[in-house]
Amino acid sequence: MTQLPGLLDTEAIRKDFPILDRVLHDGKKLVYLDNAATSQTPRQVIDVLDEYYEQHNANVHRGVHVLAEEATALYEGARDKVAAFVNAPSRDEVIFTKNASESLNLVANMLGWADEPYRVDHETEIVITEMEHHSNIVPWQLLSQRTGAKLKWFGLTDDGRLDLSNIDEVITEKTKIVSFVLVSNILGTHNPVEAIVRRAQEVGALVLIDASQAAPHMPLDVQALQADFVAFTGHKMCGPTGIGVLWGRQELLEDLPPFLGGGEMIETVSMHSSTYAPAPHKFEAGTPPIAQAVGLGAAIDYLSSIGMDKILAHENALTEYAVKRLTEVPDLRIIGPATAEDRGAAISFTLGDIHPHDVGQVLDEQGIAVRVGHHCARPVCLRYGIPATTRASFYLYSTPAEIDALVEGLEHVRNFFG
Amino acid sequence: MTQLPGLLDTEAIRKDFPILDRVLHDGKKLVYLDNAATSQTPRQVIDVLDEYYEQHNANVHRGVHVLAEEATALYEGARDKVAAFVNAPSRDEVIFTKNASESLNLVANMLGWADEPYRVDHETEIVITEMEHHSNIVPWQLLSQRTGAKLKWFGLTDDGRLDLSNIDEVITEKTKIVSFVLVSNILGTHNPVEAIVRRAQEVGALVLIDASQAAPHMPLDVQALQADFVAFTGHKMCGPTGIGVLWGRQELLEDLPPFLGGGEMIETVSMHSSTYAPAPHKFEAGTPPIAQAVGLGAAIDYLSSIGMDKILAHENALTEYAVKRLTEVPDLRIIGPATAEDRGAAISFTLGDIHPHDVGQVLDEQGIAVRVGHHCARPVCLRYGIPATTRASFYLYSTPAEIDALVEGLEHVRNFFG
Amino acid sequence: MYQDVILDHYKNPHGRGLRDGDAEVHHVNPTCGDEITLRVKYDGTTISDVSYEGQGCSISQASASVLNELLVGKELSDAQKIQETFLELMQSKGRLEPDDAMEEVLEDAVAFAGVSKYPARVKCALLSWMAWKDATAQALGGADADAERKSA
Amino acid sequence: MYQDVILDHYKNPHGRGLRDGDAEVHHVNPTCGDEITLRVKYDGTTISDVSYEGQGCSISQASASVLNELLVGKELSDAQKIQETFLELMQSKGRLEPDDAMEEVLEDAVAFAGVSKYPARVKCALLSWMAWKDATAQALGGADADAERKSA
Ligand SMILES: Cc1ncc(COP(=O)(O)O)c(C=O)c1O
Ligand SMILES: Cc1ncc(COP(=O)(O)O)c(C=O)c1O
Repeated sequence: MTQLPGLLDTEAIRKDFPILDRVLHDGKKLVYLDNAATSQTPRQVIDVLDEYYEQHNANVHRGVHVLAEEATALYEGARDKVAAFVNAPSRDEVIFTKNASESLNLVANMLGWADEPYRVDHETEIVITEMEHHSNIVPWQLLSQRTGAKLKWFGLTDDGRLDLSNIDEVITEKTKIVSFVLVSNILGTHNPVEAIVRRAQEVGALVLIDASQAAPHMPLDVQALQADFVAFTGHKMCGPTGIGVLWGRQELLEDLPPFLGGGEMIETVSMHSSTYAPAPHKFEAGTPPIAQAVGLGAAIDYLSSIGMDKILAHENALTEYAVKRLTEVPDLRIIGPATAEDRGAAISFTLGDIHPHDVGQVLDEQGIAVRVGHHCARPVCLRYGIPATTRASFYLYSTPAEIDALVEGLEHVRNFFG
Repeated sequence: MTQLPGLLDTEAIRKDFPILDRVLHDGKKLVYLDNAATSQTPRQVIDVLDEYYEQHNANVHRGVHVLAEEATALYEGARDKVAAFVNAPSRDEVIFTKNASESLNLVANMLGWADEPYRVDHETEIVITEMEHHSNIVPWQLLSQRTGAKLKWFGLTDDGRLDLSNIDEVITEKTKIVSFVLVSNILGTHNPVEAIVRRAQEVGALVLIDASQAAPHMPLDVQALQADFVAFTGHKMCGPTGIGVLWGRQELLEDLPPFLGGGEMIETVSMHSSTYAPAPHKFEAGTPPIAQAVGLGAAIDYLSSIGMDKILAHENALTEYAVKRLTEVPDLRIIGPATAEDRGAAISFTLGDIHPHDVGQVLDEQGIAVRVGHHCARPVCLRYGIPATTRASFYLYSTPAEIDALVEGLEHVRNFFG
Repeated sequence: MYQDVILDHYKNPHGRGLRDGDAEVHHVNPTCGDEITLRVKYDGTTISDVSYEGQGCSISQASASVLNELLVGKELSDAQKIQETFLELMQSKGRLEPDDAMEEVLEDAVAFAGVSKYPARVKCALLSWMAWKDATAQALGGADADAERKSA
Repeated sequence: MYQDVILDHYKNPHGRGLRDGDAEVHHVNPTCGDEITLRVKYDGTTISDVSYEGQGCSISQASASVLNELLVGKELSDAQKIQETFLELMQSKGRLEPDDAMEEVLEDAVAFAGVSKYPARVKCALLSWMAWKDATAQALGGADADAERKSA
């Protein structure tokens, strides 16, 4: 077995994930390399979900009975865990949403309805990049259509990095918000935060960072990032589906208007008018995803017990190995940085003229789960003139042997369609 | 033990709910009468959630590997179950949200951004009622503030029913949308749908029904209701938290604009513009609450296996008994219909001058969980000149013995503060 | 799912390329980006040509090739029957074992039976068939059942 | 949590009713609807009166009564110390066992120790104390630590 420096004890870790024992297609062991789409769920998280429903389930806040108090303590305790996980200055800066997409839309809508100086309108500009996930493109297209604001973006270099050469023309005095991905889900690129944040601060624009592919894989420190908002999603970091996070700076959350209206987010309601609760509740209308927040808290406990720095080292080692092995496959072209430097553990590629759908299907027949398509980042495919890619993406339980299986599988694909 | 006609076999049913075995405060058995806030979760639903995470977890749609296909089939299968449960003409009319609040906000936002003839603007009117949950008030207040539309509402009669005497002045040719609750969560009132729908159709207004307190408790038929939209929430009907439903008429969902933008809801994206997927996907941005939808499907299977008509009969019998027993408690005043007719199984009351917080706390010490406060329906408290109420609410596992325990508990409260 | 028949059609497509036609449509499969441009040419109600160009996976490419082979030269009513039978097969979720009667109608196209087990790929297989149906409606106007679509 | 001391104060509140004051505030506990209107009167930095009216549960009512009993006649700095100690006790989540020193400062108010175990009720207990702090800031202007609030 291939041994690389920095690897985690995957033999032990894999025991925590029941699904990794699955056997597919009459005897093929699951090789799960679709972690950028969603991660698998450890026993520790499943157990916490069970315990929630079996012992503590109740609606949160306002209850004076034991279950309501327990559920509230668990839910708010999860907020504490998230706050600590991203080094938030205050727990009140952590808003629970249903997924990263809602978090991103939340910011777009806050700014659309905000007063000055935050208001996005027809005299202002929004900046994103060409490597964004659709969830960080469409909300801004909608906002731009609905307010008349101009949508601008950074293009990409041939090797899959942001082209910041014209940063001073892209981010200008008119820019109200710059929203960009920390680690691309299709290219794997890890973007340079500092240069962008510095320019945004120069012109007084707010910065939103889409950390959906970062939070699961590396230590995240919202204070070090110096962003105004950071979004991520639970199901990619060993948590349940149905839970996302928006972190935002407290004074912004105080100033900005609410988005969804309803129970939980109010201070007082009459038929004529209402006032709103302080953040984070102002942005959490209705019964929140209680069990899912609690499950995310358990996922954070799990990841932290292993150590985010160790997970990062593990993935770096795997990525380096994977880049090396994949480069050996004839006709394989990596879409994105061709080295392991400044990149995450998602690797997209094309394989000669073989359509990614066919690549994925034949890999699946061997038990290897990868994702194929435009990965919700179609502008990247347009940019590189390809219809789609095949993407393999790793996580803390991935092993060099799985990368070997992938490479072998690709050989099989080539022979099959050769 | 009290035997009433129409009761379910609660002894068998209660075995499905692990939490009902909980013992609180050194030996008090849990008497859970807070079902209008959230229902408890049967073993059958917990098992399905476990199985999802242990066997089938993957991101939905677009995947060509086995897990992705299984997860997609489970998620879309849940949509089929919901469609059948509410007798929707088409499965594509069922939109998954995170809760009823999001469903209600979704409609408000669709109409705010719609083209004619649906568009809500400063020349149009919105109609709600004074007994709405905050989640069906605040979205319309926000829409009214942001568009200039006038917000109007039906008032309440002294016995807790809608005052429809001025229906022709409230719903007029200017009305674009009438949104009202089918069964009130605070008063228990079951509202007369037909009269309101008829008038709305007369003037060409859309109708949104908040069925959050109806879907869990009675057969629901969106075609019979003749509404345009129906909203409800999973956690009140034996499902997980983090999942809600909006049903909407197909041609409306085709015509109305999207709300949240992102992955899953698009047809094709370029940096310059995007087109949207057909409903329901158009309204489901980002990774949906997959496990939660699947869990809701399991809850629907569970409820259907017992029979919604039988559940309704059970609750009617309990409500009749509860109204009778509660009326015997000195100084107790029911807020809402004082009989069991046309009402759901949530009963609000005041007890002399004793503040509901104190009532709830002393009941809790006896293991009895009720909810106290304004129940996210503060205008109702204002209307009846009370600061708050105590609310007991029943479900399929509730028993006459629990009602007896409540009545005894209330006697204890009176003595304690007497 | 990759029957030899499918791979053969994929590697050696029939009638590929755009030629003269009465109507042209462009269809896209949004979930995977497969695209096809397809033209039909009619001689009365006889299909004299179906020409196409596109990019996509082996399933969508092979399906277009099979379509060309099966439909060119057929009467519209026969072609519609083939199209409907193919649709039925593809929507069967792998539960339909093609019988002799079906094989007679579908010929090479029965090879796609296995694809119907893979929901993500069914759309690939149907792409050219939906395009053909649409193009036919445009070419023949109200004559086709799908007239609504044309008028939209 | 319902200590006799609390029930006594609830049933026989001290100093209830609104009287002349230097500043008046109205505070609401949004989660349960408890309300209080509270006035403070100062003689230099000595509290000469705290008068109040409101509706709410036994905990919020008793707490206002205890506040009146404890603070009237005190020097501002002593009162602040009492307020801070009470706040500490209420935020202790039931983990703080009041010692003699604390009892000396808080007198009857130590009876609320048990309330701190019930997060939903802590706000009830604190309502009048927060109102007093706010009213004091208004009455004495910049003299109070909470000056920011006043200027807002
Ligand atoms: C009548 C009614 N409408 C809407 C809601 C909101 O549901 P949710 O909190 O799940 O969004 C509730 C429950 O709280 C309700 O009782
Ligand atoms: C970079 C990036 N941003 C946003 C998202 C959206 O996350 P979700 O689908 O959980 O809303 C994803 C994942 O799909 C992603 O990879």
